[in-house]
Amino acid sequence: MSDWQPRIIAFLCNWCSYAGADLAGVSRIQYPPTLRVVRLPCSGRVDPLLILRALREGYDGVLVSGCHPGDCHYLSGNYVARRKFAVIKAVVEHLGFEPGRVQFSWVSAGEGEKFANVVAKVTEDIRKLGPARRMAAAEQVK
Amino acid sequence: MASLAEKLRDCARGLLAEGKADVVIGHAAGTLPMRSAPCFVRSAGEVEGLIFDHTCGANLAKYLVKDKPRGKKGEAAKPEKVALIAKGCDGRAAVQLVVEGQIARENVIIIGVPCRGVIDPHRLGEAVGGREVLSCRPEGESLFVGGDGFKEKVELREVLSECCLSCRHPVPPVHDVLVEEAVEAPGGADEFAAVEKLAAGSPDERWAFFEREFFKCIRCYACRNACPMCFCGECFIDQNDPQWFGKSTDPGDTMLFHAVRVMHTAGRCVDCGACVRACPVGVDIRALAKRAEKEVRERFGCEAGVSLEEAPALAAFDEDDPQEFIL
Amino acid sequence: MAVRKLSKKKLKKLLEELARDRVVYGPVSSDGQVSFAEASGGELALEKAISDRPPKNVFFPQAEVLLTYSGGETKDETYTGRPAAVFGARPCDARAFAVIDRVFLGEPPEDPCWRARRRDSLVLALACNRPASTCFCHWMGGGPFGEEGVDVLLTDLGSEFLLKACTPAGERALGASKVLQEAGEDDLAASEQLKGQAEARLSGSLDVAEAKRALEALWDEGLWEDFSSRCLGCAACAYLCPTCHCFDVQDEGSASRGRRLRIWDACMFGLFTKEASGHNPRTATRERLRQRVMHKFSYFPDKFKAVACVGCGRCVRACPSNVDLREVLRRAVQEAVKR
Amino acid sequence: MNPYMPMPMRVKKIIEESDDKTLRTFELAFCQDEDRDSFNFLPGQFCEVSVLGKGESAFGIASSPTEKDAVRFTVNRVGLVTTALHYLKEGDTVGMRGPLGNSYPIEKFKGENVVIVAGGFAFTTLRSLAVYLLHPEHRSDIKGLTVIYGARMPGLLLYREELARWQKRDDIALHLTIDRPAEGWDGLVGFVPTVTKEVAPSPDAAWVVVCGPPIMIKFTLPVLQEIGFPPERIYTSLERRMKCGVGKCGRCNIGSKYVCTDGPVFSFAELRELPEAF
Repeated sequence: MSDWQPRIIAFLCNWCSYAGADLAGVSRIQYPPTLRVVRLPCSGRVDPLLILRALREGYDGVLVSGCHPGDCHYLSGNYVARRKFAVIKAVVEHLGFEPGRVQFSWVSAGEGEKFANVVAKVTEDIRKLGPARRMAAAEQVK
Repeated sequence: MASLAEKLRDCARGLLAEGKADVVIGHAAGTLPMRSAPCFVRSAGEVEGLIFDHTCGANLAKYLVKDKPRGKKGEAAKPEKVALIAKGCDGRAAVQLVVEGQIARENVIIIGVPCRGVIDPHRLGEAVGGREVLSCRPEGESLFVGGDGFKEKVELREVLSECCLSCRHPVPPVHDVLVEEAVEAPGGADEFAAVEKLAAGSPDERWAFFEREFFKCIRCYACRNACPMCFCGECFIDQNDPQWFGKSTDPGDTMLFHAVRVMHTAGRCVDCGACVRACPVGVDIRALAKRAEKEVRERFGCEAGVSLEEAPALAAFDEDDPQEFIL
Repeated sequence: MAVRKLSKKKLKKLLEELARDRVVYGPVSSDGQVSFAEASGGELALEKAISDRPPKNVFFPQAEVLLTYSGGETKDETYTGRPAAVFGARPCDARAFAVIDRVFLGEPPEDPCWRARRRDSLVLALACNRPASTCFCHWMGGGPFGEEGVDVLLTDLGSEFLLKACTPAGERALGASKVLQEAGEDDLAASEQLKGQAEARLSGSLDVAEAKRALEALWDEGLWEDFSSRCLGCAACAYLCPTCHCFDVQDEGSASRGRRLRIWDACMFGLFTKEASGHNPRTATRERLRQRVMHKFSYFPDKFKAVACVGCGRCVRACPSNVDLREVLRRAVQEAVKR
Repeated sequence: MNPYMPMPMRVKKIIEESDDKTLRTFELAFCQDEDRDSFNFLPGQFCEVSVLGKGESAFGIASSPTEKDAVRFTVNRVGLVTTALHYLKEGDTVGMRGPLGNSYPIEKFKGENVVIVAGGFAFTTLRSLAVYLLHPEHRSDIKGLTVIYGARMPGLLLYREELARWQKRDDIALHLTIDRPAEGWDGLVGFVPTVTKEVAPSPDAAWVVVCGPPIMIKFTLPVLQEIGFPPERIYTSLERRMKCGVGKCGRCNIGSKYVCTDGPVFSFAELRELPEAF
């Protein structure tokens, strides 16, 4: 179990976090290979459906990342998103998904290092939680 | 002194007779004890059927957006002027629909009626041990319930919808007419007590609770269809490309259906409890919905349907919204 | 036909006997809801006038795997388990099995899934001594002691059940049991008396053939507008109906591995008839509610020679906006007479 | 035999039918010999074709029973399953159940004239019928064969090479039309109902089969009746959303008729008696 690596879906905004991930790559900063990246035009595009569908598919965790407040390419996308994130996190955790399964971050295009740190932290958090088991247990049609 | 029903009939009669409203949507006596039926009154002569009491649980604002009349191809239907007999939560839902651009303010007349709480048929059933209720008479804070071989007195608070017990808006905060002065809300209970109790438990305990609740779900979508805020032309759960979740009663799929519906109605839900009362199998949908409401209230200070000026909580933002959870 | 008696104390024994070569289902209470589930040792909720959910899931689960596929291989997943015994269903629900038999088994090809679960099944129905106020089985040609679709009819005599075989299968079941006693003339008389009392409790009357003609005559009338304007278009009525049998077929999985399910569906949903092109023959609640009622009282009788409603009253109780099917039928008859 | 179990079929050939690439014809070959040997159908019948993981949809069979090597379907890309079909490559496997439903009343056509009126991509099962009737074994069973077929523009006419061959034959009267004049088109121009009126096929000892979009049917029907075709000699094929295809799932009913088992082919005399048919 000790070398188990979680599978994490990452929804990254095109303008900042995706570029940040790119920078981390070209700068050859080491971070865990746990992410499956989905590029979105803006973190404001994140619908709870995307996150819950990822959990339904059995992913061990979800990371959503966008531009820092004030830096949104579309001016206010991430501000609106931030409110949504709070509700998503609250409801998902209330439903019984462990805190840490779904995480959010702001990473700018210049923060390659921060991106790597975020991935490392999220990966470690989810590693501690262990593999997703909620949905695996639920999948039972009579 | 005229009864509440008489006053609201007078009001409806006046609006119809003067041509201020094309239709009055209200409640009429139902065919079962403690059940009312939504009714659509189009002429002054028909107002006699209108009632308002503890049985009027449907949120009538739903009918402002259900089966929206469609005009001929290319032209909008002529909007009807609708007068809505609205308890607090019906009125709030109507306001929220205006705020969200679903209906025009000038096309709806909100007739406020003071609500003393509505009965939840599931709680009534529980209170009498699942026996069939054949008669029911409210008296003060009690309800005299009769059935096949039994007569019992139950406390009204025991059978009112849970949402009514913490109600803070017995009359619509925004209304055009107020049929009778506001009463004291039956509320008083801590509306988030149940949420906090669950939150105090472990994730595993919460999961077990919700799995058990949603396992009951038969996916008839009565909750969604009774909800005035569920007006999407195509619900995410009905989409097939992409198909977000499976359509079977697999608990994983049903739980996530309810979870997403709660998130989609977050900041818009007026906690009318119509979903809970509509559910034929007694799923405690509010147990999850209240968590979203709590977050919206505490974090953003927003409440749905209390003001025509306030944007929906999740369509607005403040640059200083707290973000302690974001890395 | 054989008639026997069973002491209520020995009910468990009878269920054990049945469980030897069958899966026994009975009304089980959970969270205040009575539905049909495997009755393995638990208490049966036989007191309730009618279960909250019908027993149709025994032969027609809400979701059922038709086939699975993996790496190019497709596997038929039709039920191959033991036959079922349904204990404690009410006569209306038993009659509903016979209704669904007509469509699933009556016309070729047979529905293999219904056939597989229905094969060699045994229905032990419990007669209704005290029907609920919403029961209208007598309008539909049934009754609280009705025997259609029933293999063994049980009557609650107080401390004992009277068991009457209604089919050869029921006869065999009674013959095979070792916990039954002989029944006497007085037991039969007691049962007859209860039957009379039960029938007297049922209220109103309606000629279902007249209702059929009325509905057909009122195809385009305001009746539908009135009821559909408050109908929310959910499927509470259809999913709690013992005779509704429409289903959807859905694939779940990837291209290489997954399953094909059949899942209950309901004509009250807008999507039910919506074609991929966007065209929908039934665009509004009005047409869909009409379809549901007409299917039960006109189309089904025309095609399968039976009314597709057994008068259990579940839809009446479950409807969130009080669209009362009895009211629809009564109004139709009244309005047709007026014309 | 489980009617819900599909037969495996191999995609033998994919033919692009229309210029806008929304219509493709799929030639499916049986993977199992016993399936091929037991597959007998008549023009007008349909099959449920499935892409595992996506679902099943009903398609009228576009090939003729006289074309033994494969079963053909022409698919318009509109929804989930049809899109999945359009993504298929030659050599891929799909599932097929059928043949289902009834067929055009070929027995009745014996010794009489047959008129086929088609609009848009509803031509598929009518192509099956035409090819069947033109086959040397059957051509002498009937007298005249007239085909009136219209599409919005030339690029949307199905089976164009075949149509070109038919135009050279003298045992079929083919009238092709498009809605509006187009460059390089020297054939008829006009909507199907109008062209039908101009062609005015004789109703004497004749049967007409008409398929197309609802609006076309609506306007063609009065034209045919005006020409003198009685409703019981006018046939059409209906479409409804279907799932099981065998009269169980309750989805495709029109009144007490199920389109999947009582149809899809109905005469207008039958449809007149049904509510909601159009």
